[in-house]
Amino acid sequence: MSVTEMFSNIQVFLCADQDVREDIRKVVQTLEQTAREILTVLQSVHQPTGFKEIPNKCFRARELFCTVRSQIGDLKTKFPMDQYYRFHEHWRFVLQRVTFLAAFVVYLESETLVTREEVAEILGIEVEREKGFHLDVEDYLAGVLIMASELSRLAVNSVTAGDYSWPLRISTFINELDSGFRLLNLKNDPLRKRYDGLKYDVKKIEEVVYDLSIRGLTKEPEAERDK
Amino acid sequence: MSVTEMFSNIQVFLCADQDVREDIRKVVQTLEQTAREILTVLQSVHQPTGFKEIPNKCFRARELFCTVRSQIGDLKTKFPMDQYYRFHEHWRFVLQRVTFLAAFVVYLESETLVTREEVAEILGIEVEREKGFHLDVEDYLAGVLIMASELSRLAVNSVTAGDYSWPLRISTFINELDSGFRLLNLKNDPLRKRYDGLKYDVKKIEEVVYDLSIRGLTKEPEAERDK
Amino acid sequence: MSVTEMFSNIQVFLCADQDVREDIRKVVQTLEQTAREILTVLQSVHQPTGFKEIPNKCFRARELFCTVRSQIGDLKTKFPMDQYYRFHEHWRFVLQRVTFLAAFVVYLESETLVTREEVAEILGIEVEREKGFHLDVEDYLAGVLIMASELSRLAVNSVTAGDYSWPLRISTFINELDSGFRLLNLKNDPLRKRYDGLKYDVKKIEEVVYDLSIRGLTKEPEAERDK
Amino acid sequence: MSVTEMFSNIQVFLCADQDVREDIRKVVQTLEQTAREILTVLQSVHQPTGFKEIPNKCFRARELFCTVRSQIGDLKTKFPMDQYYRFHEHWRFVLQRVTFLAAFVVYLESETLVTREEVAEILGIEVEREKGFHLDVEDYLAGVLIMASELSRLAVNSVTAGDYSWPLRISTFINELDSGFRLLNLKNDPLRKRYDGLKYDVKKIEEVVYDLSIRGLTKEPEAERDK
Amino acid sequence: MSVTEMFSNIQVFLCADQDVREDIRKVVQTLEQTAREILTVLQSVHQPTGFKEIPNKCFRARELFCTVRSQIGDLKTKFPMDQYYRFHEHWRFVLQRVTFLAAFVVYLESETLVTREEVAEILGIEVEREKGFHLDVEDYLAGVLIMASELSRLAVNSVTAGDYSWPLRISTFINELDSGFRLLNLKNDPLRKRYDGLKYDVKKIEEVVYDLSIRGLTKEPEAERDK
Amino acid sequence: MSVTEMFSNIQVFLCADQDVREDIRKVVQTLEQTAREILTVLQSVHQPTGFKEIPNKCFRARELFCTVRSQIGDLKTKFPMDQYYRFHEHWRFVLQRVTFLAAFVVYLESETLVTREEVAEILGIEVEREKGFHLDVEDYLAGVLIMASELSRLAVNSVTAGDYSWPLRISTFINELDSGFRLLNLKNDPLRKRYDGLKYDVKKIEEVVYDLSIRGLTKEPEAERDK
Amino acid sequence: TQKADDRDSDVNSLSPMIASFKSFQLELDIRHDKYERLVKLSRDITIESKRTIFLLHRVISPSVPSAEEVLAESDVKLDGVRQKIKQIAEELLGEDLYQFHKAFTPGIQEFVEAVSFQHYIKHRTLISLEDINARLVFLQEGKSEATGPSADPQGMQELAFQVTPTDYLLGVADLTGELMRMCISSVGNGDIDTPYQLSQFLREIHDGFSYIGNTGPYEVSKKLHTLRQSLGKVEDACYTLRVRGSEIPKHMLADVFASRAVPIDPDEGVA
Amino acid sequence: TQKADDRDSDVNSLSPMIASFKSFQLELDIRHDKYERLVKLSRDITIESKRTIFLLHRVISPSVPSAEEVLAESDVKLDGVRQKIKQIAEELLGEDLYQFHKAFTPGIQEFVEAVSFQHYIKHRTLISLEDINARLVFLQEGKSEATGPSADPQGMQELAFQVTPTDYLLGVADLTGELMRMCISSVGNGDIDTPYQLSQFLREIHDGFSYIGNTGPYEVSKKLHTLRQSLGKVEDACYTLRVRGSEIPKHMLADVFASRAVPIDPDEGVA
Ligand SMILES: [Mn+2]
Ligand SMILES: [Mn+2]
Repeated sequence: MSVTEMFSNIQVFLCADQDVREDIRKVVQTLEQTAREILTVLQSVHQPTGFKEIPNKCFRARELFCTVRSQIGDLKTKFPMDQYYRFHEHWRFVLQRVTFLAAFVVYLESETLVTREEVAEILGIEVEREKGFHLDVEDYLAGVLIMASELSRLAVNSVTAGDYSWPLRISTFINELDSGFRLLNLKNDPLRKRYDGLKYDVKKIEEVVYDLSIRGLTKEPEAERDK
Repeated sequence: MSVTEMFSNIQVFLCADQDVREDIRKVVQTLEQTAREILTVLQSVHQPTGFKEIPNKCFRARELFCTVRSQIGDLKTKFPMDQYYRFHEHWRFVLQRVTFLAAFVVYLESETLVTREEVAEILGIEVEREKGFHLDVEDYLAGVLIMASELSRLAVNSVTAGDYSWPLRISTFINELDSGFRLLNLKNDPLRKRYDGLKYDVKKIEEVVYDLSIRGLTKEPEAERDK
Repeated sequence: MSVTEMFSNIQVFLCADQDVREDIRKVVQTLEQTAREILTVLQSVHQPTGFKEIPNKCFRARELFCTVRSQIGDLKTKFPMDQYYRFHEHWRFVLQRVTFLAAFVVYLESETLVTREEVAEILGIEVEREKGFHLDVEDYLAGVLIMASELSRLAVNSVTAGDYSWPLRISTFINELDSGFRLLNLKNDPLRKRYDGLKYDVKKIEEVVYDLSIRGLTKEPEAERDK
Repeated sequence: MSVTEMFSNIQVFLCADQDVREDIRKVVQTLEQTAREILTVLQSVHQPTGFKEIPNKCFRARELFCTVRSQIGDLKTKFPMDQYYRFHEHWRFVLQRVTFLAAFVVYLESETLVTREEVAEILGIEVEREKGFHLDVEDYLAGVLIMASELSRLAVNSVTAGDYSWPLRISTFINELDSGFRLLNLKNDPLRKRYDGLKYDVKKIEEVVYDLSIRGLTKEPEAERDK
Repeated sequence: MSVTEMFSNIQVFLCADQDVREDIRKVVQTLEQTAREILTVLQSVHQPTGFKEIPNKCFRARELFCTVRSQIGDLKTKFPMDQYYRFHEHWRFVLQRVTFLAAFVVYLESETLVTREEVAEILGIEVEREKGFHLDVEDYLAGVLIMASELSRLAVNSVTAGDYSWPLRISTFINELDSGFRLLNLKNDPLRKRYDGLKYDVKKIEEVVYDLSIRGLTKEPEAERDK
Repeated sequence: MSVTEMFSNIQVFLCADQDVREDIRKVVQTLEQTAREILTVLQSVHQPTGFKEIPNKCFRARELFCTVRSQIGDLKTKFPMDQYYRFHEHWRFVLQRVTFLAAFVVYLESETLVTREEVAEILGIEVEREKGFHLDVEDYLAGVLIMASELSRLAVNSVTAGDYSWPLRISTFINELDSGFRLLNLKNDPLRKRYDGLKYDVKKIEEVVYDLSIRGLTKEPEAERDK
Repeated sequence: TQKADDRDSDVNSLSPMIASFKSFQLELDIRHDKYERLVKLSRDITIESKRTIFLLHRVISPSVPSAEEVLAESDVKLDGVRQKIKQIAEELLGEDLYQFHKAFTPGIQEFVEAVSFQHYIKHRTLISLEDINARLVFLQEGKSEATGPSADPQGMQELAFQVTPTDYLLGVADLTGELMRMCISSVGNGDIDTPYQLSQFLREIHDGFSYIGNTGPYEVSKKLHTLRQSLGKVEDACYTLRVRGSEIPKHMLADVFASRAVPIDPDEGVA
Repeated sequence: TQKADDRDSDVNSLSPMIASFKSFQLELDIRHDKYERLVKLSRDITIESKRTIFLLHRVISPSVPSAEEVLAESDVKLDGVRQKIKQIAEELLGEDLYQFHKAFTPGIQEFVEAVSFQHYIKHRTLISLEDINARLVFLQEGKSEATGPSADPQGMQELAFQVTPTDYLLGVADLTGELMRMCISSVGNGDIDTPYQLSQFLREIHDGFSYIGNTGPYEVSKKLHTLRQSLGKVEDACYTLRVRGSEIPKHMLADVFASRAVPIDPDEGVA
């Protein structure tokens, strides 16, 4: 085989590779668009009037997750599954975003921590790498940490909206989450940096709970809620 | 599953991952050691007396490639093969180095461009990703470009050693290589940057040939060689 | 001695050095693990129910410090003692963490500022550099400052837990600490930056005390405590 | 001991430490001044007329090394010897500079690679850490690498000055040095970066030798030298 | 004049410059020490018992300002007076600190805003640049802003100390100050950032006043004070 | 118009903008491909046998410029013509390349400097911005400078090919070009950097002419050519 | 030969090559000079816009009458800025705006910030890009080239400057910082309504930017972090207002909001 | 009480505090305006100095007569720059130069570069800081404050601008880049003496900077690397000249140096 032939073959290969990346980029772009739409839907829970509409908003978000699933389904077809890590960087960011969104919806619905299995189900992907397009554990953790910071904002805004029960429940939840993360031996990587931010969220929420308790506001809403 | 259990499981996973990376790092270090040894063997071709010993040196290098093969063999056992790209960064650099060394040996032996298949054989790895631990085309090209720069040095030193035939042959070879690369549509990545360096190698070698021709030194060695 | 011999000797030296660092890194990792465990034990004092369990938690933490002592004991064996500062960076961070933990335990137990001597005893190390593996004064101070920020959190959470006596006592303590630090002429280094954070802790605690006093809640607990 | 007393003690300690550093800085500054003076003396070898004066210049430099010795002698008195690594950063840079200067003088005098022992002797310090103020192996290597780059400049300028024998000898020397470094497994640190620069020096000198040999200038000066 | 001479001259200039800076740094350090002492004296006003001792503390602070004056007097001798801004950065920080302290003392004494003239007098310096070592308007303003933040702390702590009249008076004062600052067109520099902080001080004080007013505590102390 | 609507409008604009850029990128890629093909055709003039084939090669290049014209024609349709500079960066690089190729062809054909008008004609674009897709003067100059560097290579290789007339003629040409460029006041931008390179091209060609003249080879070829 | 002579003698300054380079020299110098003039105009616009913003922050003083004065003064200042932008428009007449965009983009962004701040204070809404651009249509005396677009009967000619959507976005992103400052000031001045209004408005802008996400240019994404911080500060302020409001005995609420300064009966104060 | 009223009514704009802040406003605005004017002057100086440098590079064309013309033209240009510096000096009259130093340091450095380049071309030496400063003493009509220093009989007053040693150093550091360009051009133009001269001169400057080392400010140390690279390029050029010179048969040396263009006998050419 001559040098020219060899390089022609390589060019064919490189072109194919670039096409794959181009295809991935396009799907990822639509995925990002949907993620932003879900975010817009969920952002409204921070509105004074938004707390009452949480079920509606979650329902609407769940609908949009159908689109996410179909877009990820599309993404899966763009490359051989065993090259997941070759192209990982392309979708890593958006996958963390949609994980956050899924975690947020699940929290708003049931006040529980979404499991990796649940996220995978919501996104229509796998938990185990061997089975197909999956959710990397680091990406799952990153998504969960983004949610933690959103919850500290929620604690603040729920009080503004006159609902005093959220902060306490969020505080309990976030403390549990913090304990969980303390079990992990994180490297000095982006995830570690994000985790360092969790401490601020914990503190912030504790201060909200403090503000409520010193004013005797921590019991009332509970009662209100029971109605 | 409680949050604590979940995070305990994740910690087990993260530890395992860090262990794999640690193992890989260790093997890669031995591989780098061998690569440096082969380089030392081959460096002697730049010495005034080195040109006569090329066959010996290539033979010795070939022997050391056995070590390389066994070390890469060891590397393969350190992680599941379908996660090649997950850990790619760990061995990328050294793989380009040994590819360069293989390409250099083959050039010195036969004055031909090593094919990706040949490199794979010398290193005891695969060409096709599907078949196992393989040589990425970008890494192959990077290795070839490192060799091109070594050849421009060889052209210079061969003249110093009084052997005037190498520069012409190297010039032809490197021009063909350059044409080959011109067929490729490289992205704006490290490979592209390396390729930009090829122009300087081409120019340098042309200037050596020029120096020989203007002094009428281009024909002699040819004759000498025929003997 | 030939150049080759010389460099071979140097390589032996460099390898040994890298091995030492590797060994240190491993012990430090186990130490970090234990530190995180102690932290988890102590974190529970921030919980509404945690204030009653302080003695238990301190006891449990004290137990875990045995592990710390044995791990630091292990660390000491990894390098010649007079090269402490050569490898200082490797354990600096974790040493500050365990100093913080020791200081926190001592505060919870006796509401006093742990001395450098006490920390050294708890960690099984020396105060004076000449005597062996010791606690640098800057690291001691850093640990104390981390505790100060933990105390401001404690002041907040004690109120949430309905215990109104802590904030006042913490306020007095932290003011004394602040006066102490004001005696120091710190350079423009990480310690200085940390110290700047102390101002915020002081202020936060003062605000908690303010919140209690304006609501007339500052006297009760005092009485309660006397019982 | 009250908090105030404790911090007063610490302040005494911190002041003492800052005084030590201040003292070190001052001596290091005078040392840098002497180093710059030696450099100015040795720079003149690059002058067209400088090659004949090499012995004189080396003699003058040797004299100035007396000052260096006495200044380092002064430096040693400024801190307890077992805290070498605590203050290492203060003199690291200047120690590499004077090592370079010592290596350069020795090369100009005898065309040999200065050993660590010789440098230590010239600077009036120790090779072994245990014996006192010593020359760290990394600092020695850094100094040697600075010299390599100075030698590539010397090769160029010696030709301009009409002395054609230097480049060949420098080339042999630097190749040996390069082989030596190839034995080392350098970490990804400043030294590694400096070593990467050695490749350019090697190449540069080879091109000078090439320029001379293609013009048949490599034998003449040798003869001239014999006279 | 030869190039060498020219550079020697410049070197002389540069050394002299460094000496001046060194001298300045030393005096500034003593000044910082005194500033910290004055601060410690004044900090006691935040203590529950401190409000009664204000006159004493101010008296003590005034005494320490003598030291400040003599230290600044010393500082003035270290450099040519018309090059104030050449070395400005060295004392800028400490000058803002002592301005703050002077402003704080004056406020505590008379509840008025210290004028630039008064600060200059207390510090023994000039207001107008032409007349000698002076107080830059931006440094004066920065000092005033530091005081504003101290006053917001004072408002909080005075309530804790049971003195309800301070917050109202501070509020009036700080509101006028805020109106004053609003007249300024600041650049995006540290002063601007500090001024942004003033808004938070105003806000904090307003909150204290609010807390008092909803509890009907705004009248009493006023009366008490009149007695 | 609500805030949401406003942002939707802007989002529409931004998406449209990205689409335009994507379209441009694609056309530019094909243009780059053609440019590489033309380059490959013209590269052969550097070969020993290439000098005789210059007319053929130029003819072939001219043919390929048809493709360039049609591709640029395509490019023009991708964006509003009066927003040329909005997207300039996308095609700037390739436009400089094809300008270089046009200039090289024209030089090989007629040994004259292609004018901006001629380049515009060859590329099927305008000279004046008002008239449509045009050739910026800086891009024209950059293209000319790339050619200058190619000519210095040609001077070297023509000697290797035994044709001694080229270097002299190139020298005259490039000297005039240099005089032209000296008239320009450039900013510290890429063009300036490229222009700095011209000095080295001039120098290289001068060296070739020098080599020829000391060997008395400057006359012959001139004569040969006249035949 | 002719050529050989050329090489050694002076380069003929009348050669066509040299002549064309002289024209390039002229072209480049004119371009650079224009660029420089635009940079200077941009700096002027920046400074004057910043001063307008400082001026507008003075509106939030307790008294209403002075507010009108201040707004009138800000109108005058912004008119001055507009005159500078007119000068930019004149420089750009017949040019490709994007060719010199880098020269004046900082000034224009600052202008957007100032003008949108004023607009918010006046109307409590976000000014649209179209509205801003509408204010940047100038009349100028029709010179020799009176045949320009839409020349009106009196020989006056329209000259329009177009703010790019990106500059608009960047200006609005900076606006949020000023709104945050305004919010904190309002709380400090006992104004309770403004913070809630502002938090609502800022949240809308924040959601708008979130919606755009990374679709826009990099500079926009870079400002998102600061925007989020500003929103956080505003939300915190509203939270504080709400929490402390919770302590007022319900029957007193009306009183407190009506007149904060009226002291409350001490007996009822401590709830 | 008086105080309580104050708080709720309009802030009295005639209060002493407000009055003093009005004076601060004035003081700060005047300062910022001056700073801005200086920045603009500095930009003008930079551009004109850069153009002077480009102009001076045209001296190295083969013909000597044109050189004088160019030098004369550069004098005119530098005089223009000096007028701008005079304006700076006027702005700084009675001020502390260092207070506004950051505003004009880039321009002054570029001026040092241009003026020292011209000086080198004329005299082949390094202009001293004193010489530069001597050229920046201006006469101006003694205004009302005619009692200034060294007012001369005609009522003219001296106004001096002082370049700081650091600005001088930084300008000279940049000069070496221009000298390197000049060197490479000289080789290309067949001028053999200039490169050797330049390498000697550059080496002196390099040794000077080495001698200063890290004693100077950080900006100086930063430029050392580029300076070293320039020196390397110049040394390489001299090396090349020397190496190639070695190939001329000894008896031909005179001829070749006397007239490079005269073709050499082909028989002897290939040594
Ligand atoms: Mn702003
Ligand atoms: Mn320059």
